[in-house]
Amino acid sequence: MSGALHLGGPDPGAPAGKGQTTYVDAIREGIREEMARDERVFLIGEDIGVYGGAFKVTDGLIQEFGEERVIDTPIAETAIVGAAVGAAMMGMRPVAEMQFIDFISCAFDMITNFAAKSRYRTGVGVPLVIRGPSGGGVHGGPFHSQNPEAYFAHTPGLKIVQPATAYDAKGLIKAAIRDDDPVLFFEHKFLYRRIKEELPSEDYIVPIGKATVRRPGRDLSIITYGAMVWTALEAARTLEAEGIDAEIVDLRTLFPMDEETVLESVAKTNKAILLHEATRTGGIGAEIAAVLSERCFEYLDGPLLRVTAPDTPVPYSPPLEEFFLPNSEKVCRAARALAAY
Amino acid sequence: MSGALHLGGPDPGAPAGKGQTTYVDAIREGIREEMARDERVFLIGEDIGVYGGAFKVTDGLIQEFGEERVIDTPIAETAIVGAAVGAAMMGMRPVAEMQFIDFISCAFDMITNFAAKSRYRTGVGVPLVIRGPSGGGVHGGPFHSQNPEAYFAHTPGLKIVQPATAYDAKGLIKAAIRDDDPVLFFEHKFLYRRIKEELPSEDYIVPIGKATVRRPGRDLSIITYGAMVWTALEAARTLEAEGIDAEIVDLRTLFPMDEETVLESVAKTNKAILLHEATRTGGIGAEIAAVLSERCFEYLDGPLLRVTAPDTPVPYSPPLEEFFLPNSEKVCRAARALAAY
Amino acid sequence: MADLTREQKLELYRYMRLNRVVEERLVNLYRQGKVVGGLYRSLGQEATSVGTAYALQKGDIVGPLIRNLGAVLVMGYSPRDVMTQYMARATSPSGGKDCNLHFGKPERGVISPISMLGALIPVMAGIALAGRMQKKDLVTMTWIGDGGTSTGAFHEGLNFAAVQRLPLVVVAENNGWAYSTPFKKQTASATLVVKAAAYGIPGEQVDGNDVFAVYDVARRAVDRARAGGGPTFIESLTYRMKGHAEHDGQSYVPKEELEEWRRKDPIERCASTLIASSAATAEELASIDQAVAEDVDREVEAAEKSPMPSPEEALRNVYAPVAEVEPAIVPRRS
Amino acid sequence: MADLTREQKLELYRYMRLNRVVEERLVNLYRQGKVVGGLYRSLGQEATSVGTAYALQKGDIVGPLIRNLGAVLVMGYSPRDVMTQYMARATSPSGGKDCNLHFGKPERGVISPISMLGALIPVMAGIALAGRMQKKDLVTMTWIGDGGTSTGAFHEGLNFAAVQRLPLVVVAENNGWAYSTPFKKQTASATLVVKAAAYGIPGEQVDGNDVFAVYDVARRAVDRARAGGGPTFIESLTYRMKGHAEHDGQSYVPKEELEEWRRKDPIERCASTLIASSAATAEELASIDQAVAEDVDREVEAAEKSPMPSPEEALRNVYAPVAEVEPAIVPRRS
Ligand SMILES: Cc1ncc(C[n+]2csc(CCOP(=O)(O)OP(=O)(O)O)c2C)c(N)n1
Ligand SMILES: Cc1ncc(C[n+]2csc(CCOP(=O)(O)OP(=O)(O)O)c2C)c(N)n1
Ligand SMILES: [Mg+2]
Ligand SMILES: [Mg+2]
Repeated sequence: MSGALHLGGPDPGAPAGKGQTTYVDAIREGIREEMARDERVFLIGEDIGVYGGAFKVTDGLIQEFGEERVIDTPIAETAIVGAAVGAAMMGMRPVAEMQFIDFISCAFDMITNFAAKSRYRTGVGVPLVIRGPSGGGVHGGPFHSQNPEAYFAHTPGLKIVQPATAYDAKGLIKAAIRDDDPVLFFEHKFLYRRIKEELPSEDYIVPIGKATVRRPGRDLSIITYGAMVWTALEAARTLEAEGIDAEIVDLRTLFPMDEETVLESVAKTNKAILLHEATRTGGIGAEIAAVLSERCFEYLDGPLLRVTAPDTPVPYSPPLEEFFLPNSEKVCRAARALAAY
Repeated sequence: MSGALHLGGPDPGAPAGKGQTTYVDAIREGIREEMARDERVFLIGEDIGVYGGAFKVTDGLIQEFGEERVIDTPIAETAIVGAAVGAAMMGMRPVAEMQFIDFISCAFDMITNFAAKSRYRTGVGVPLVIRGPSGGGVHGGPFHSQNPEAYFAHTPGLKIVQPATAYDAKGLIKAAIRDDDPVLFFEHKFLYRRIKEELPSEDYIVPIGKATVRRPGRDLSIITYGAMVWTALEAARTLEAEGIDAEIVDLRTLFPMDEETVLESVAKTNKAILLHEATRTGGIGAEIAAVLSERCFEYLDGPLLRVTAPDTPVPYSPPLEEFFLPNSEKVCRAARALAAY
Repeated sequence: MADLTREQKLELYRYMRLNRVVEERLVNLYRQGKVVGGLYRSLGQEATSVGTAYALQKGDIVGPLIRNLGAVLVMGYSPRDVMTQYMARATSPSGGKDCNLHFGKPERGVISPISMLGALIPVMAGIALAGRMQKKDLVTMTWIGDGGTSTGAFHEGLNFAAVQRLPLVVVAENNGWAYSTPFKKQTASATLVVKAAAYGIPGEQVDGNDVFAVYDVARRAVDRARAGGGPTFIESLTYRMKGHAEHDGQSYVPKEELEEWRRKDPIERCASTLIASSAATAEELASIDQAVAEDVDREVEAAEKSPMPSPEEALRNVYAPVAEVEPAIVPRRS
Repeated sequence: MADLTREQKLELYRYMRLNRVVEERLVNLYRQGKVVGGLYRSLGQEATSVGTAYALQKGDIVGPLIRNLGAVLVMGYSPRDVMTQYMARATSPSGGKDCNLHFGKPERGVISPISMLGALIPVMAGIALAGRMQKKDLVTMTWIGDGGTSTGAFHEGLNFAAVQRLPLVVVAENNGWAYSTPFKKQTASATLVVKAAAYGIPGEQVDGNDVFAVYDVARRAVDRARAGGGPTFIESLTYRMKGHAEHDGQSYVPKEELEEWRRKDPIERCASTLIASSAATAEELASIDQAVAEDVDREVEAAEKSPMPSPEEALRNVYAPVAEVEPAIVPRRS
């Protein structure tokens, strides 16, 4: 994955300038503010208290809000999510951490059958947030690098978000906590300390269900989300030099998807690359392709190209993982082919 | 879902003629033959022994093969699949039953992380079959009607099959048992006793990874699988009377998908409907749309239309479930629009 | 049963009778093809559902399984609610979205189960946790079968509840069978109650067909929970007198076993205890039966009249209306 | 330790020393940035891994966790295998596909764990089940942390193994901590060994820093399993002398506790026992240390020379080569 990350504004490569907030701090800030403004909000997970979480996302919160609102649990993802579901039914606003998002597999039943279906079956809403570090690029191997978002985007009743910037990380976690339905908040561990930006001092949220255009362009659209937004931006700079003007759409919310923003972009550029770090088959890219070929067919002047990880587990060794992960070069190759189409 | 089911050959609506085998009996026959020819094959699950399984799929097998090879377990899907994974690593050929496929959610971690990734990580293959009744149409409610196949089609290392006919049910279960990798075998409970056909007396398998054309047609392709194949055929008969000639592709294997057969069909008809009973977003239809808009773009003369269940849990009450499920009328509506396009 | 008044004892009797009569009517409706899907009986287990739930007070919350009809009635849902559920009507508590006893709301004191066994235990722990955070005087109770104790969710949920000392009472209904699976194939432990030790919580075993004994044990556990003593695990020894569901002829069950347990019928036992202790006369009990039968008949009639949901309802209530999401939005700076 | 020869006792000592020295070298490589990803220590726990695995015989199969380096060495994997794993080399047992101790093959007597704690227990039960079906003389052993006992997979797997009376020995390593979580936040039970009762199997508790005591307990359990007596659950009382991984300074651990346990170092204890019982002289042990150090240095050198995998390997081995699928195909009749 790309080392230097640029998203306009101050160069995030530079040492944290005064007032600069990293992605990980932005998430913590968002949680802190929501805990301060709403006593119904509490945290539950493994090693999130005294230790502050494996990635320090919840660092300091137990000191500020106490053990009652920052609950260290046994190693039991089904209990963590299940207890959060019960508390949410009672009107609380639990935020459950998966130490690594890979372990969400151990709570799959609780999430997809209990949390997701409760409102529909019984009218009892479950205002729950489940968050955790996803993604590769840090040589974590097959069980500390996964991107499981697509599993959950096939589950009606859930909402799926994945922020690409510190601004969105804070705005989306706050929106997720205020949301009346279960929201899965996928953080990208590669971004935690690699990006930062200045954040507004006033209270704000980034609405769930709204995508944004990260870079306007004429020639083709790159529809993506999460850390791959940075990969797309890096590719766009390379392509620009070659005279290819790429528009970049950051979905931010994967489900329910902001189809209008996607359609608008592709209706303008008439070509699209679907980019994600998750493996290819059955990924979010497939859903975007379906939406475009269903609702935007007349506007398409070229095939929809997916740039994704191949259909394998995430390998551990650096040369293997680099080969596995999408990168700006792979995006550029697809973009050149598409532009020439 | 359609009551009368026709797939050429003898009318399955008619009383079981001599030599006619139902879908459920075909699965049992396939398992029986494999257990007889290969002592490594054994069954494990809840109430599959003396009781013969909730749907009697394994009826009589404990009498024939004994308790050692037909193992009744505690209520513990993770233990069932986990034990099967371990036995498979030792060269056995376990066939694990989920009493209802909905309960596969309780073994999600074991399937997607242990079974699916073992060969890649350690070179140890896991020749395991997990089977169970999926699908709606019998008013089973949100937890006895699901179609979870797409969750697993996003998991490299797994193979996903779903038979539509008694012939395929027997041929695919036999192929699944002989396969050296984990195969998820999704049965449709609505078909168990509603369809039957004469089966060859000789040993045969239906190869995993091969789709088939159920009905040749010129005007558009309906890409589908499982019970929806019958819905598509019913629709095709109606459409035929209206002068619309629909081709029907039965995927049979959902992952890895037989892209060639799909592409061949759509390259000929230039239009496609993607039909499945599972909910819309992130379903198998999305993946087919991605494949077509990526590899078959030049041949498309119309949008790719998905006919699926809407994005909700499966409701229980008959009027709700009928409204929820795809049916031939919904397929016809889409086909007319597409034909006129 | 020291602390039970005569009225309360008769009420226990009445609830058990109500439980049974509602099911008998459901069987009729089932035979008439009016029940949509399967029908699950609790015949012979009424004392457990009724006796345990009766130990709770207003404001407490239960998480019943599909055989805990008695508990749902004690918590105040009506026979009509249950009938309309089984007939998939629009007026049922789930509006036809889900089946049988899959319904409930915290404010009604009942949390709906999902079918996946064990899943209710962590969720009920969460209900109890919220109650504590909200400074509510709230005790939670849930049930689990002998089969359900084998699930990972049971283990994770009860262990978490114990660590947190949550006010949760878990009643394990050992009725000898899990569908067709006998106890000895479910666990190698001689009893279920021994499993309490694994969680460092008190365990009690009780004759599940003696409603007064069940009440006493449950009451102790509920009082302990209310006093901050944490969870209790109760094993109630009873028997499943019918098949797993109506379609199941339970051919796998030894006839003698059924015979033996038929003699332990909890309602008859309750009746004779009441009469022997002259808490009630046979006539009084007969008139209770009479009244229950009439009530239920009225409820059946009403339930049968209630409408099916309209198809479009299938699309409603997957998510909260957007309005409910808090507004405060600052647009992203460009 | 009655049945141990002098050579065997020295071998136990040697394996513990090997375990520790391999980790010490890994720490150097880690500091030099040659270890890819995290490094997990078993400092202070060597007696448990080594003493338990040593009770097995050829043909038995273990499922180690990432702190069970000692067990992996006893089962015959080389220090080089471990070094190349940690350095993500092509020549490592997993070929660079997976990290640290995530490797193994049934024919090598080791099953690779996945990261999800508890998952190995049902899988090892399945290994034991297959062994029985295949009429093999096969005992299986796996380890679980105090934290791992809270998982649903642990519960489901051990309960199943107990019902089936499978030859599975489960060693619970109670080292006081699960990452930063102390025992008392993990379970409300006073010990882990009490959890055996829930499964109706024998439970034994042992001083996990006394390699001979560990061996004795493990040996009893292994013999019982081999004789058809089913699973045993062993709680080994030990302590995690380092953080969860090298990056973790374990600031949350009370210094006194560390001090106390440092005095219980399993290798030093083994040494003094051997010398006190004049099974060995200090010189003999010193020369063993010497030999181990030299071996490991050679292994490090060799490991450092071994190549990284070639990128395209990332795409290989997701599925079996199609050839392996049995042919016999009759084409579908039209
Ligand atoms: C996780 C899970 N697996 C399988 C089932 C299917 N199932 C429904 S009820 C049942 C038997 C339950 O037995 P027990 O827990 O003893 O309760 P009882 O029926 O005796 O009241 C089974 C296996 C389920 N509901 N949940
Ligand atoms: C199911 C699951 N959840 C969370 C984790 C993350 N995790 C890795 S090790 C660990 C602590 C393990 O503690 P313990 O079981 O006591 O083993 P120890 O590290 O003490 O050897 C945790 C929480 C995991 N590996 N698996
Ligand atoms: Mg039972
Ligand atoms: Mg530990």
